[in-house]
Amino acid sequence: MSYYDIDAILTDAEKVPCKFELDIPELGYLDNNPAQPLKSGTTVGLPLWLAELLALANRAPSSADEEAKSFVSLNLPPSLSNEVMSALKADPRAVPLRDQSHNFYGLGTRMLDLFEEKEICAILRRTFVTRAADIALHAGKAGATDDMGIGGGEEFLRGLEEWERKLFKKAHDGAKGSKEWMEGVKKHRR
Amino acid sequence: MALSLPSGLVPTEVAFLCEMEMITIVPRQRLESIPMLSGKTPALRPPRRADLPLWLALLLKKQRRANIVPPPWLLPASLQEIVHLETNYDPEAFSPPPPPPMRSDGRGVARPYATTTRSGNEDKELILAPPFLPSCTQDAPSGYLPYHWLEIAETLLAHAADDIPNAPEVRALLRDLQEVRAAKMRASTRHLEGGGGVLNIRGVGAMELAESRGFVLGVVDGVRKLGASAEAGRREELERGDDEDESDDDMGL
Amino acid sequence: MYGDLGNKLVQQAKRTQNLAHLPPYQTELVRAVTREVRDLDKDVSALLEPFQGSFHPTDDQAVACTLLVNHLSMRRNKRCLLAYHHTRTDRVEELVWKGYDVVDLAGQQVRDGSGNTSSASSTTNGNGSMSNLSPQEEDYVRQYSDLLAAYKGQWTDIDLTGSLEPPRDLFIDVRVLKDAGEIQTEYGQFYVRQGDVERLIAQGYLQKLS
Amino acid sequence: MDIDDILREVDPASQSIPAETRDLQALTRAWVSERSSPELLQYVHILPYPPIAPTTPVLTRRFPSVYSWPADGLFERINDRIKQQIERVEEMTGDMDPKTNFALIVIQTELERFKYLVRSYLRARIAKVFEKSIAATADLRARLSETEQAYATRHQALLHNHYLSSFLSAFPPTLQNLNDTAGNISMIETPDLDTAVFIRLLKETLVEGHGTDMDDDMDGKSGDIVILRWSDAKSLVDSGHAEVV
Repeated sequence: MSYYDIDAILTDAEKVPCKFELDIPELGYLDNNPAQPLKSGTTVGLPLWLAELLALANRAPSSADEEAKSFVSLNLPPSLSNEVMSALKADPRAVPLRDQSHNFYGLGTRMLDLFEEKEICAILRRTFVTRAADIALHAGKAGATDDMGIGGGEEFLRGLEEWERKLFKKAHDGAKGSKEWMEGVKKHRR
Repeated sequence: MALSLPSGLVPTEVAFLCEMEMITIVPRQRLESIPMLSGKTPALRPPRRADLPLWLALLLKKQRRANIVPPPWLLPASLQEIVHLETNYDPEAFSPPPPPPMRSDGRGVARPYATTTRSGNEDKELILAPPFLPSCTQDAPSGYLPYHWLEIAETLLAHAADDIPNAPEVRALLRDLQEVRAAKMRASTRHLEGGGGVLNIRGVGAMELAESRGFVLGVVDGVRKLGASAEAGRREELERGDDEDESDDDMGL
Repeated sequence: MYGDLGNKLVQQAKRTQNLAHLPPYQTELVRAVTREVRDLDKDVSALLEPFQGSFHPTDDQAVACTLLVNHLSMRRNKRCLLAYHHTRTDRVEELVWKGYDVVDLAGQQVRDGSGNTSSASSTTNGNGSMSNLSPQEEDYVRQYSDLLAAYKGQWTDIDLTGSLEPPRDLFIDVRVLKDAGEIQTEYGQFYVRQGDVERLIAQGYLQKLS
Repeated sequence: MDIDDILREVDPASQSIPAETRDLQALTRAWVSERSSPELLQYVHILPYPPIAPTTPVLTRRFPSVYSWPADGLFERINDRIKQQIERVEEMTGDMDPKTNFALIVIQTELERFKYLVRSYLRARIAKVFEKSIAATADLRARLSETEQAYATRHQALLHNHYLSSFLSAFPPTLQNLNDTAGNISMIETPDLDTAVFIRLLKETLVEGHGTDMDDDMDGKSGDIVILRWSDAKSLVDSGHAEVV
């Protein structure tokens, strides 16, 4: 991951559910309630940049026989819920991923780092590759006709999350570059 | 940011590279040797043929100072053979690239085209590859598409169509080739999901590569990132397996 | 919440990546995020004060957690600010490579019609004219231009800032249509350097042959 | 037929490739590699060592001693030749003989091609220097030419000063550095060495690649074009068994 990468930073702002494991007087504002202490057991949606390290930081055990615990325990975000996974399993193309999260796969890889979820991992990979084939088709067409808007191109782009948009752009630029070169050569024909 | 180009050569750069391919010409005028940066050009004496880099051959052609001898693989019969190969032989693989050109070392041994270089005290061989192999000269084999096939063919059709026998048929055969090979390129993405470590696409051409590079590598990298946790888990298990094997050995001792 | 303003900056940076021009510098937003960092730092000092330098995370886990949250928020804001500025300097450098100098860049307005001409958020530079660059960015352009000039000087024959399009058609065939003074009509057809005759072609003296 | 031509045609060994041509081959390969690899490459690892050939031009040839950029001399050599060729063009320009004129067209066209190659190569390197704050690590610094090193250092200082004057100096002192590696993200950027690349095999060789579900190996033939991770390709490229395409 790159420190200055804008997409990585935006992915870091995606929220995940966190359950606090202790009372914290100063942090009521995280639950939109600055006047009150944040109670143990409260679940708050926190951005990854905060959630991940709060979950990973071991607070020191208060007595010798107590095990080290985290400040918060994490849960999977709604975009990786069972419902979404079932829908993707049924038909990867039918889900507008961008509505789930602008950084759907970015968030997914971060969560897979934290949770051992083999099935989610497999579903995400299959989804990515299946949809990539679709992206290649649309982008190739758009690149060769030099038109993004026609044939539902814009509509198609709207449903793509960030990784997919980048992939679309690469496929589009490749098709366009090769077409432009070809036309440039042919212009010289007598 | 000093460079706003994507990683990997784009089509215009590939075309530039292809212009370094050697091609055979028949001079129509005498021309003395020219001291170029990359070495002296051969003196041109009509009708003796000579091999020159494509960009220079085109310059001579445009000035009607020379005609171009199309490479044997670009003749209709050869292209028909390749179309047949592409469609009937293997539905997935590209037709094979030309065999590496060899030449005699004067002592009875056939050797690949290479340059000997020296680093420190040892001689090191630099094996040549396109565009520095004679894969588009009159001596090139027919029935094989070289790495820069599409760029060479299109460029020659654009600037030297009158030197190519039956140019309309050549054009039509090239369209067929482009189509059947594009389908193969698309199909190769199916193998990318597999998550293996090596994928061989022998026979692919430079322009085909330039067009698909960003997308193909994007998919490979995406699959890797999505599978990173699974891969790490697999490696841990492997290591643990190795450790167990070792401890078994220890017990055996 | 802490970090929300920083996020706005990063969204600005994301937008900048997709624009042809450089949008106005977000002076107010940068100031606000910087202020947030200072406030968080003060909070840390205030939280630690009662402990007189002998704070043990074990003894007070709620404080330890609050400190961690503050610390992470500061680091997050730092990353957002750096990424925002980094994206802009990246773009500025690209423009300097293309030959723009500080006068071009500082005088640059939001030119394209689609972009909102948000002159309200533009900064006013020393001369009173509106600029999309911050005064610090203007300095940066000057220093970077000097650096680039020094580096370029090592490769005088190459013209390092020249085109990255592969050269083609350096010379072209032209047909002379009317007498253009120095070019005589004696031969009727010439092979000349394209760059040298572009104007004559545009003016109709010469015709380019394919 | 000129005797030179006859000699060239019967000359058995590869040495018949003139030194100048070999330099173009080396430069071209360096350019393609640098344009196609995810990380800044250490050196132009093809090192033409010109024997005295009949085509030896009237140039002072500097023999390479160290095997790294730019000490191998390739760029100095090419730069020198470009300079001389420009001088030649200037001399020839006065001569209006149509025959000379065509030679001039050829020479100038080739000159532009060389200038473009060197320019694109250097720009591809500089872009990588800027993207990744290479000045920060000694290993990466060692891959730069002296000029590039000076440039990288100065650039890093300019950037840091710019950040300081824009906002960073208002931060608590401990947060003013740009080399923080604490937490789960390092500020020092490194290229992703597992990025996939295309390589062409130049010799028969075993190709091993790490994959997500399994690690593969393959008996590679000369001319194979293979997709694999850069981390797996690098050793093949360094040893001359493969080139990046």
